[in-house]
Amino acid sequence: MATHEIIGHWILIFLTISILSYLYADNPFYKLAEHLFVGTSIGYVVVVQWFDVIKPNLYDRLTNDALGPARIVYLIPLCLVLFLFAKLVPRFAWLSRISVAFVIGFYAGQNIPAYLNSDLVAQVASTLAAVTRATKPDATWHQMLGAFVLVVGMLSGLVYFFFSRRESGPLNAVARVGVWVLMIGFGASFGYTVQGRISLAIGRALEVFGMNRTAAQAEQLHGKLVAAVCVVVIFGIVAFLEHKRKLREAEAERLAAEQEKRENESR
Amino acid sequence: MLEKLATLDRRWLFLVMAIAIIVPLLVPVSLPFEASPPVRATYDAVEALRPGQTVLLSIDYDPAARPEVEPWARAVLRHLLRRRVKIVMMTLWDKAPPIVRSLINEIVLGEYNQRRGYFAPDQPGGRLAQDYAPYRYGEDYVFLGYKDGKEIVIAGMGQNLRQMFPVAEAEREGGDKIPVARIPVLSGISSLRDFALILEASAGFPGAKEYVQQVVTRYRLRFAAATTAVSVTDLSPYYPEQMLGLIGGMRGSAEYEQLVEAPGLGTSGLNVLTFGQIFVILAIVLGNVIFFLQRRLRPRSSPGAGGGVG
Amino acid sequence: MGSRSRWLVPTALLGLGLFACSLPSDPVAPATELRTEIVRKPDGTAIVRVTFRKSADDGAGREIVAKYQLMRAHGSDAPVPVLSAEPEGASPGPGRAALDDPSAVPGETYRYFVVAHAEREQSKMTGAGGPSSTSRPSAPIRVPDAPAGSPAIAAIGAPTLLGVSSPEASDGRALQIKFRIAADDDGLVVREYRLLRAEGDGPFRAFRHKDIKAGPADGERERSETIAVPPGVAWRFQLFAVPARGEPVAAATTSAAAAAEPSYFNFSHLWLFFLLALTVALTVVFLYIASQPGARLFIRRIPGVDAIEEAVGRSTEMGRPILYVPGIDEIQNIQTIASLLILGRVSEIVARYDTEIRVPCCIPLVAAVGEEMVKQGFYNAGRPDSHKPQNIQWISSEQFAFCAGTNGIMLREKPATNIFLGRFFAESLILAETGYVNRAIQIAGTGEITQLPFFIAACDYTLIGEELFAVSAYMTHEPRLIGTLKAADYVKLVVGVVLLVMTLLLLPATWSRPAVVPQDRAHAAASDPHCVVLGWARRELACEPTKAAAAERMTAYQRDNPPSGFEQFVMKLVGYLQTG
Amino acid sequence: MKQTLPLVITFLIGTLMVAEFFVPHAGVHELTALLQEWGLVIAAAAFVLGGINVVQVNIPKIARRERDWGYRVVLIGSALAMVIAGFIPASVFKPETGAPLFGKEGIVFTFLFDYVFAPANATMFALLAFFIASAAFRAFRARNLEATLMLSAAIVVMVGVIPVGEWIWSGMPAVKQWILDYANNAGRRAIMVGVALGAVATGLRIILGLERSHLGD
Repeated sequence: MATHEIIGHWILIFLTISILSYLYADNPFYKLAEHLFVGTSIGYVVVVQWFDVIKPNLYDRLTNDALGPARIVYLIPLCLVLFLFAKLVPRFAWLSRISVAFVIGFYAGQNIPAYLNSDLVAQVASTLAAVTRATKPDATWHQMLGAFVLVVGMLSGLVYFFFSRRESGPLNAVARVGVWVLMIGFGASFGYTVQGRISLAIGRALEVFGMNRTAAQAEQLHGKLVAAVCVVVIFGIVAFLEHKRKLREAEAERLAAEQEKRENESR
Repeated sequence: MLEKLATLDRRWLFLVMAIAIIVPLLVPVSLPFEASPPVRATYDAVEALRPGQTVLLSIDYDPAARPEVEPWARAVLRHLLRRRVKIVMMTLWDKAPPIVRSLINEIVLGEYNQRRGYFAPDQPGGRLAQDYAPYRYGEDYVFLGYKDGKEIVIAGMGQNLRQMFPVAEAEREGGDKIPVARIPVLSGISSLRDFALILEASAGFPGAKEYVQQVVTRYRLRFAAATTAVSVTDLSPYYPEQMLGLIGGMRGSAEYEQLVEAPGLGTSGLNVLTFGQIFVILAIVLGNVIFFLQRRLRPRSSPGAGGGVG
Repeated sequence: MGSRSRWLVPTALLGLGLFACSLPSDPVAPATELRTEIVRKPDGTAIVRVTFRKSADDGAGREIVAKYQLMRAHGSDAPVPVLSAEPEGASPGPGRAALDDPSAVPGETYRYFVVAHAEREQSKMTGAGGPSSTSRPSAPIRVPDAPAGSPAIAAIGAPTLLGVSSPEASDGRALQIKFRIAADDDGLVVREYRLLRAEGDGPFRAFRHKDIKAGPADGERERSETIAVPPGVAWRFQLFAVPARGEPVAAATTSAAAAAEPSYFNFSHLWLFFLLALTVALTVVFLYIASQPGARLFIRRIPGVDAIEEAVGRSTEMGRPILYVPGIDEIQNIQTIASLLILGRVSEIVARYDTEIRVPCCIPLVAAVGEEMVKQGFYNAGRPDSHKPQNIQWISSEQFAFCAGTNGIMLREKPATNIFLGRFFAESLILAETGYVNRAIQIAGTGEITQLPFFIAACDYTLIGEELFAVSAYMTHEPRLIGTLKAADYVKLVVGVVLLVMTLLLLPATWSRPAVVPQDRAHAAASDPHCVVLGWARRELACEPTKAAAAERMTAYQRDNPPSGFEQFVMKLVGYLQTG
Repeated sequence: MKQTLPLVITFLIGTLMVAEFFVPHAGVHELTALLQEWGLVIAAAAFVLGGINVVQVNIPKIARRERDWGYRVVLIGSALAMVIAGFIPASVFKPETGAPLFGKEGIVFTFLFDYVFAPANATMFALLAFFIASAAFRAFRARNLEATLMLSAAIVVMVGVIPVGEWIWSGMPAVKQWILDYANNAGRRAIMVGVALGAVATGLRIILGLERSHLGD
């Protein structure tokens, strides 16, 4: 492995532990890592956006002679972009509304049939499909129960969202059932999420220890050792700083209390 | 005592969690498990492919989601190579290209073409395709690269793939891009409809859900995806009507690894996962025990956050 | 300023027109220098190999050759190629290439042609596949006789071309060819079907089209295939059945000329169209009701929204800012748009209380629009001077970098109220936990179902799904906006009633039927390669793990108990809705 | 004019996009595809505004030596390093063998990405493993029926996912799957239908110009 890769891996370990130190308390290591992270991410997206979007879709097209006079059409997005920038100049700031109107109108329109199709019609159809499946001769009892729960749950859930329902009334009781169904769904969702989140932490541990590399590489990296050193140093310093901060706060509190006492006495 | 437990400093929980993850990782144990129907269905769909058919493998995750979906991406790539199908790779995530390149380098060029590891023919489990020949860039596989535009790209590919990807990444990093019209793998492929199967490793947006919404339903595509565990509940309404298979998180990846008999990071991670998950269950149980004890002592207190639905 | 808008539209149209006209239409240069040779395979059979120099345009100029196709003419004097000998091949690029014809019949004489199919990169306005060009023929070559004892090659029957028309919901670049497969086609004797096409009265030529597989489809011998063609020209077609080995057989008649006609409405979306029309109609009705003097439209309370004003008040008292996160998605997501609309209302309240609002954004365009919204909110509240543009901040468009930055704001500026509305992903819990530890009042809302449990766990109020979209209208109390909410409400009612009625009508069938052996059908259905394209009934049958027995059982059952008319209707509808 | 033009544009483009779904005619698709590209270009160009915003927010704070100004220097510095490394053409310093120093695929850019950005990103994400434990401990308490249902479903799914679940009772994964397929889907679909209608209502409000605060009322 190249030297820069090994050093890079150590930086990686340092940053990983620095961010994890946030679990203990906000501290200078975390702040450093946070700002480095935000900074590099900004740099990264700017470079990517230029090379992957603006350059091929606008710049290259406007400067590509092979396209001939057809290029003129790309002056329109250029105008829209310039309009957007006009917001920096108060006198022409209103021009940016044209670009905003274009973008919002475009996506608002596009979303309407897309959502209706996949989130409304297809979902109702899937529920009906489950019901038809449950009416088949070879349907199992859990499929039938499932279809029942599906229909009742979906209907009561819809009632929960029904904005025209009064606070008290029979519909409210149905809406309550709807909330139960939603809650079971959320619970299931949470239960599944736990797995995913823990996997992420495992992934970090694997990378820090060099366990996702070949044995030879892992040996060169000394991941476990470096990680242990980082943990001791970073958490040691953070604990020390926290301790000092607590002392300071206690002191400030004491002073404030004394002051208050003195004020009360003088009164 | 109870008061103290009820307002337990959450950092103790963090510490136990860290221990629950690190210790089983360093002292491995393994527990048996079975593949679930949606994972098996995906495996079967790949198994049913005929050599020479073309498959789209969309790698839509970033380094952060690697532990969850990458084990599957590796396993299915090996499986595809073994089936000797043509592979078209692409991504909708700007941070994925380095990942795809490393997948290609390690598995296609490193393992398959060199007949190493999983594909070593002289090993007992060696699983080389019957009509073995090295995979060639452009002819047997291609990486189209990254395209910005999220679900719009997906919708566009449903109509015209080539318009969305006029050029593909070159074989070597930094090389000139190749016009897709000159890539033999893509002959006969003009839109998503022309793929025998569409597979996706998806870690969020844009991902499997957008595929289903934009194109799968519309064009009745054969589509299966591996997603992060979080997205499973989001996607399970689509299985099996719209999606023919669904691999959920590290567990699903581990199951797939088991099916293709290539245990990797998914399998080893799953064991660790078990301990972490048991801890979370214990945390919930502990929280409730404290809650009930407290309520018995002081019936009207209500500790913790008020999770009201509004 | 008026003049600007006057030339904007004509310029756009002119631009589009020029764009369309400037596309090239010449075919590519043909392949040259065809040479043929006989190659003997180990089993003694002979194949013909044709080598040629690739098109001069290949790998150079604006035209790109996508494919080369080998064609052959029977005998030594046929002027035009009859049919492709083999599917297309040869990797594009300059140089020489070779194509094999393994189906050449022993003892016959052929002449070969190579067709170069163009594919343009920049083509936006033409259909799939550019114009192709055919090479000059090779010298005649005789295929050696087969070794003694080889099986004879059986002739196959001819297919029948039934008609050509534009398919349903066509984009104007496709024709549907209806045909009946050859009488003896069982999917093995015939390898595939191929088409030649002629422009108007011109000669028939090869063109690129997708493979038309042999054999009956879904048990039907009458089939149809949709083929992409360039628009604006009338085409005639000739259909061939290509045997596994031997001579292709043409259909007795060629088709009449037909041009691809675009459809102007996709009838498979008719239901959706009705639903949308219903929504629009209801919206109009409620807008009318709302416009009546003294109109009062009732909607239920949404506590999370009522809490916003209270929370702003509390922040003001504590002298700490309000944090508003409009989700992390791009502006194209409707949740982001909804959140930005709410941001306008919230900043109005903030301006009235004369406190400060911090808006970290993940997407620059969202930040740009968000700034407009806040500015407008302050303006509406009559305090345009209090607006500080730098409070609307773009952090980073990377999810977790944004999360880290926003976390930093929460940790160090300690806002007393956090409002998270819009589309959130995994960062939801990090944000909400940090806010919880800071003891801020937290109001969250998203349509992202996976994130809702975390918001519920860590926030004081959570708006679920549709409630998010109602906020902006709810906050204004403006009858017109409430009217649109009402319209959506009644569509919901219709959807619910439809679902309920359909289910109730399906129920009797369940009770009257005996249970048969259960199977893990979900798995079986998904594992069969054909399942996705078949209707539900076929799928269930075709995919049983123990296919033969289960299928037999089900066939027998269905023969004895045919589904009622209503059931059939529902099944059809479901299949249709799921795929439409 | 300043108000009407944006409204007209919103209406026309919005209607076109709705129509695009119902009209299969290729011309409509081409037009919308073109508009789509423009939308992407606008969104990308907004990154320039974003960059200006970052400078506007941070530089004055650094100049005034506000609290934590040093970290802001780090932020601006690392962003600049990344941008400069990415924009210098690869040809500027290209060794005989191996990757170039600069450019998007250069050593500097990939180093910063691989060893600073990527690990920080993944670790930030991994914090969730810890937060989820504290959220579970604190919020998943059987306070009322709703909360009890939520926590029971969560526990069943969690147990069903891990191999131990199968070991306790072989039917556990099936129960988990049933909850996911039916109980979970019922709520989910109700939300999805609601969201769809909310999206349609919001979309209509915008297209019809009822909601126009984004255009300056």
